[in-house]
Amino acid sequence: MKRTTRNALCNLLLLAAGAALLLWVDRTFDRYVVQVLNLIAINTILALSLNLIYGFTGMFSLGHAGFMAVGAYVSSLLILPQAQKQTIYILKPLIWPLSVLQAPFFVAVLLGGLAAALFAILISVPVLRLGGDYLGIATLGFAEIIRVVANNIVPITNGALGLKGIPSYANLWWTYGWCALAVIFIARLVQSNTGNVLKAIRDDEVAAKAMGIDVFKYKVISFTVGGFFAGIGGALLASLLTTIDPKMFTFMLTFNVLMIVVAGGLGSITGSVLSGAVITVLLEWLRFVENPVTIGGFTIPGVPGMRMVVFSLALLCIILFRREGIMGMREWSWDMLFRGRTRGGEAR
Amino acid sequence: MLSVEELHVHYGGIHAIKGISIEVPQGKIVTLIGANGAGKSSTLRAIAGLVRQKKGRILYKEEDILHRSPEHIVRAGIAMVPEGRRIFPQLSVEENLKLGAYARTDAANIRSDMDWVFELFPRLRERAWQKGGTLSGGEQQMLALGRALMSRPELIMMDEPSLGLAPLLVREVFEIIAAINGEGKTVLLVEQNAYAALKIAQYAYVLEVGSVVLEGTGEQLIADPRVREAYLGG
Amino acid sequence: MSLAMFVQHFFNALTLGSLYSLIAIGYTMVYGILRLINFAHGDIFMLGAYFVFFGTIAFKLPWLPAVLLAVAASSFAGILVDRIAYRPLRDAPRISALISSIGVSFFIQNLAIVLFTGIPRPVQQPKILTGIMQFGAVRILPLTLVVPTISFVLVLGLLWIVNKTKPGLAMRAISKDIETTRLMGVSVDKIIALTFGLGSALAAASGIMWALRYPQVHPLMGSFPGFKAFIAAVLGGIGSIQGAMVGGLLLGFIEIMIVAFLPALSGYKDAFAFVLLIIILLVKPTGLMGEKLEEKV
Amino acid sequence: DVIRIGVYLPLTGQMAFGGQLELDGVKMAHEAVPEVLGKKVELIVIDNKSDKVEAANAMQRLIEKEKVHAVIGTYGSSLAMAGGEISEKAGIPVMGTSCTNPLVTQGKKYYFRACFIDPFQGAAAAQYVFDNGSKKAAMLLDVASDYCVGLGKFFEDQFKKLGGELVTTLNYQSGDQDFTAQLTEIISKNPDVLFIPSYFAEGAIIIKQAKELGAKFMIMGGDAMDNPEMVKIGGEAIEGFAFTTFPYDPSMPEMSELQAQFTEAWKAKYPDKDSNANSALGYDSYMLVIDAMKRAGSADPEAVTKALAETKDFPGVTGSTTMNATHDAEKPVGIKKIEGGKQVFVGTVMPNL
Amino acid sequence: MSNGVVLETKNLTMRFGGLTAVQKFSACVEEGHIVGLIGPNGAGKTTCFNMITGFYVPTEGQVLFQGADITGLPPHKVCARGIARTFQNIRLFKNETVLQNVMIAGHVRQTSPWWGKAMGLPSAIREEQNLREYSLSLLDAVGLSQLAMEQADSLPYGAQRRLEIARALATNPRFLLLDEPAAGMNPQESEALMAFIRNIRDRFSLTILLIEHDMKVVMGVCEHIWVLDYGVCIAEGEPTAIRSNPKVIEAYLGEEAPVHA
Ligand SMILES: Nc1ncnc2c1ncn2[C@@H]1O[C@H](COP(=O)(O)OP(=O)(O)OP(=O)(O)O)[C@@H](O)[C@H]1O
Ligand SMILES: Nc1ncnc2c1ncn2[C@@H]1O[C@H](COP(=O)(O)OP(=O)(O)OP(=O)(O)O)[C@@H](O)[C@H]1O
Ligand SMILES: [Mg+2]
Ligand SMILES: [Mg+2]
Repeated sequence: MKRTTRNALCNLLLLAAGAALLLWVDRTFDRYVVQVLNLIAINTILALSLNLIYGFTGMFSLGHAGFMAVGAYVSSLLILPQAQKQTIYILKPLIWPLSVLQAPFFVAVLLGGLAAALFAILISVPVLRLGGDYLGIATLGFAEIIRVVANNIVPITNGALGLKGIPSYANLWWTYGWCALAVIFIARLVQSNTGNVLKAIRDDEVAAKAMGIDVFKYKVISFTVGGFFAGIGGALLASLLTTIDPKMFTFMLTFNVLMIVVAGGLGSITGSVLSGAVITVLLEWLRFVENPVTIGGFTIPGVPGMRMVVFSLALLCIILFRREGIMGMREWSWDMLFRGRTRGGEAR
Repeated sequence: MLSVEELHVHYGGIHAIKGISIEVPQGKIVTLIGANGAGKSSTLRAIAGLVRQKKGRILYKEEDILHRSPEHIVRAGIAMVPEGRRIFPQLSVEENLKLGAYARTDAANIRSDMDWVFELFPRLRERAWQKGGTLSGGEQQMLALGRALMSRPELIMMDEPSLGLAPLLVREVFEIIAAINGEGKTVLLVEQNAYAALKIAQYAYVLEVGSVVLEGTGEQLIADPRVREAYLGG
Repeated sequence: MSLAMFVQHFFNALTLGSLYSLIAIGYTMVYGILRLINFAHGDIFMLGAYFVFFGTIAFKLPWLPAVLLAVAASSFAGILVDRIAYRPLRDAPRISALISSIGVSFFIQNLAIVLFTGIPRPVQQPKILTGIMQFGAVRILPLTLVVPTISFVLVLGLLWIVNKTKPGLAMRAISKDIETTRLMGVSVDKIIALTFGLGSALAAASGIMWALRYPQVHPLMGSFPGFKAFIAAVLGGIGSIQGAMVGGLLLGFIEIMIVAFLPALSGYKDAFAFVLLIIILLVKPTGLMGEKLEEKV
Repeated sequence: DVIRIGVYLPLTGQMAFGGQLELDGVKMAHEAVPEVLGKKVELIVIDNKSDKVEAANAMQRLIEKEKVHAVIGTYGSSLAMAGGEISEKAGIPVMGTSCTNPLVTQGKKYYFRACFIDPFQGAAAAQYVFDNGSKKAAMLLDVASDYCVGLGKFFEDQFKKLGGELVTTLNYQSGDQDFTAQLTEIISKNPDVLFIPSYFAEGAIIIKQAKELGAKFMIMGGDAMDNPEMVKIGGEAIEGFAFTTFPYDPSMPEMSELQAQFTEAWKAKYPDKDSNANSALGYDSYMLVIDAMKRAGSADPEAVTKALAETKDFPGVTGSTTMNATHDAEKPVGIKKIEGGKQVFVGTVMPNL
Repeated sequence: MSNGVVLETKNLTMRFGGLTAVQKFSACVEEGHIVGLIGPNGAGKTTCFNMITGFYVPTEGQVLFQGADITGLPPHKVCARGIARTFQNIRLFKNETVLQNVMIAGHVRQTSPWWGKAMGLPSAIREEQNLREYSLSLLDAVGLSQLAMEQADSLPYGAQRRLEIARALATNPRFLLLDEPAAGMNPQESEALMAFIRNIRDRFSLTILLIEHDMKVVMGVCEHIWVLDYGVCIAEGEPTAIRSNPKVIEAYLGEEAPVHA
């Protein structure tokens, strides 16, 4: 069998197996497990989108929370029932077209992503001229501006009160559906020559220009695609949590995503997927350190806050002992499975 | 003065130096030649304490300096002119030279040594206040040499000092090396320009993929047909 | 706006701005040398303030010795952080050290919450720094004049250290090329430890001043001022000591004057700071006084 | 077997100071009544980190993993709303402690609270200052805090309704520590009262800066100012500051028997901490749940929910509680004032809505 | 070999602040020739390259390529016109394979949209397959096909130089600029390089302009040479004439013949 056919077949099988697994999980496990699984999918989408921007294209962007906010607000406003809109806007009523607009969940999420992408295009024109840390700070600035504006344009965002009672359409099917879409699209993109071009920009911008690459155009493309999926992630998160407000979208949120990306490996899709799961689960699992533990008759009382202490230590250990993250720049592939982990070959 | 015994260097999984032994006697010029990637720079870097994974012995004046830190090695009297010059572009020529003398405690003599360097390289004196980064390639090479001299080394190691220099300057650089040697300094020289290097060296080693394959005096090697064919262009 | 009001606003801005400056200088020191955005800076700031709190309240020390002790202890904490979390990553990609610093910041914050609880605590305020002085309708605190003076003196002192002393020369060299600096016989780790010691002492000093002006300490007190000061450092050109001073003052003045002249937009205050930041970066991509980064092709 | 009651509170993060106080109260109540219906009550405490995602997770975990019968919490209305969506779906009753935003229980079958709501509190504050002769008010609001803007709005509505004038409203953002620009502006407008519905840490600093700038007007705040540390932070500047709160304080001139008991018990348990309204509210929340279980005769969530909704004249430390149609405790608003460096309970107000 | 003018510079001048790096440099390069640009360090040679390829916008003067004015075009557009270059200090895409390096350069000739392959557009997939084959054939031409799947920065130095040239060729240029291609090579390697340069000129019908300090290479392959000193063109002509030009000897070559053999 030809290698490509075999891999395509394997991919299909994998998708089918994933779907079956979801069905089983959805039926068997409790809501808590499902919630964590949903978060994993969303975090993976977010990590992938940031990895595309930073890991593959080398643009240090700290504006993810901004994209997420745009996606979350746009999609939430489209799925909030009209009655709910009337009750929650207690400071000032929601302005007209928004107060009656409604869209199905899929369309709302898609529009959320598109709005974030549009925002990405708008800011990319001034910002992408900057390089290195300065780009990071400018994007961070834009994200903060979004947040401040969201706090202040009360007739649209409901200000600090945020949106409550967002219908919780986001279930495993939606989150993993979008997640699969993100993984497939971004993976195929970075494996195509377009991906090579993005990596070229990351490795050496000057040489890329000399090779006839319109660096700015490709930066905008990467930034926009990243922004789009960040918006999708934000939209899904809003529906999963059913409530959003501007305070959620601080730079801490961006750092959480950045952490996942770096822990997984900059420039590795596999890394982002793995670490999206590992970090999300780790954060949840570490709750046990805050509960009282009994070791051989002694009961150590639970200490609130201990979890984040342990988590930050774990993060430090990851970065100190595995500085390129879980995967480095490597990727998992079917060829690895079939051929063993031989270096080189056509997989690279 | 310096003797390297059975040196091995690894970079992660790559075994770059596979048991090299070389001898640098006091007051002599010793040169290492070899193709790209033969391990010449790695040898120098290992001596200077810049690589971590290494085995063997590096005896300098009876002391094993294999696991010493670079700053200790500099203080012990070994200076290095790194590959690609590596001058500090944002610092002025004078500051670059001062850094060269960083490890020294005899502040009084630094000034006079700087004058000595300026005498060796009059062009640097003209540009004492210019930023290192704005110098031309040749001037940068002079600065790198002068900087290494500022630590008053007994042994000075140079990694491809003639790389990228105009023919006129290449000759000048070799003249300076000879002059430095004339001042009593021992020189360990790595060069691509094998002919010029062998000409001024008293002793030479030929490296190939991490091992010494030939050694002898400069003249011997120039005359050696294998060297002529591989490194001197027939 | 009456003149008295304007003068009042001016002094308000001066106080806030010079506090930002003081924090920003510490940021810029470390960045200038390691190219590392040291997120733990704001947490050392917090530790400094807490040390004074414990010194004066728990150990009943007089204020001044408590402050000196706190600065020394924070300095030590900074050096420790460098030793544990940054030194092993010297030759790693820069992002690793950045993430490490975020980890350290989380760690210190949360440890502080575990140890000190999340409840804000009052701090002792020496009258000589916080007694109100009245000039006509304008009321200012001695602190308003003391902090900018301290910042200014510190800027001069640091500029002297960096530009005129031997360790300063080594610092500037490290910022460009660590390996070659080692080849010059510089004990790079000691110089970097010195930098962190200085930077952390600055952080602690600013934390203490901050706690005098806004008299409470709590485990998260460092994050917002730290964030603002970081922005200020970028405004001024990160890496540049005088730039940090200018950036801090500028940020303080923007924040106050926006509210003073456009009270209706007071909610957008932070957005203005960022808009200005972005505009400045677009015009001068390395901040007001930052050195040009140019890559020769 | 045991009855499991979950507690989700912000024990770390921005709101930790409030969550920790309430946890003290809940634990005290648990020690006082460790059993109900002949079964041991087990408390499962989860920190929601002052973060909405975490709050939802915490609630999810309490319900799914810990299989709790009922939940107590939380400080912070936005956290309560995030948790509330989960409990609503699972059908587990929740007793809110000090989440005063009206939206917390709105349209919810399973969410209750032991406190009054902000419209009520804001109106009470407006009533109080108006009755005390203030006709011109100014406000300083944290635009990034839902609690703050909400309470501010309700104050504004009632104050205007009473015939007062709002001379200016200025804003800041959570995390700000310097309010001199806003205060200078406000002082120039010469109001009779400044209303600051802030959290206590910021509030104390606002008051201090106002005094430094020479403010002469009265300053009024809300329940989030009620914290023993406030006086220590604010020092002399805070003299005369008044705020609305839950009707309990160790300094109350007349205490009910229950309140006296609670005060005593608290002194015994925490000799070096003052008892406070938030702890009292935590205490009451636990007692309300236990009471409902008793009346329902079971810990079944549906039955407890039903019993909770029927709560009437339940005597608590923060006054008697009756659940109204929207599951809010109808109780008077207490007013406290700082006098002589101490919090003094002035009395209660029932606003004319 | 036709003898039309491919590249012409008119009074090219570049100033950095007070420093004039290149002053009124005018040159005509005829099609199919291999020509050289030499001069002492800091004379402005690389700066000339940077102006021709769009990295620097000349302070004054014009660059004409195949008769069209390309002054001030951004680098990627210059490349699209058919001018490719290598760099003095090798600038490969380090984390990518040798093949990827070449394919990236071939991108400029791709016409399908950026999302084509990701979305499974058949035409895009076909085009990429073709590009891949073409890139492999290029690697074959420069003798690197064995190393196609190696990571670029793990290559030996000489191979990296050749890869840089292969990469430049993949942009399908008419005109190739080589900045010190023999730097860091030993005499034997530079010998091979000379043959290689002639070979690619014929095979891809190129015009080549090179900067080099290795006189053996310059004199060996160039048909015409310009000499810069302090930004000023002090001489031009045939190699033999240049070699004996007193100005060039004084500024650049020195009294004796070049140092090595
Ligand atoms: N930092 C490094 N990481 C991994 N491999 C390295 C590193 N530095 C050198 N190598 C490898 O070690 C071997 C020897 O390299 P070295 O730089 O010592 O060669 P060299 O003789 O100086 O060559 P050149 O003439 O190119 O300077 C080469 O195969 C090189 O790829
Ligand atoms: N971006 C720049 N900013 C300031 N000066 C520059 C810049 N680029 C080049 N220069 C200066 O212009 C002059 C010419 O530099 P160029 O790189 O063209 O020299 P070159 O002839 O290529 O020398 P070499 O043979 O050493 O490579 C030098 O003095 C250099 O410092
Ligand atoms: Mg080398
Ligand atoms: Mg050059």
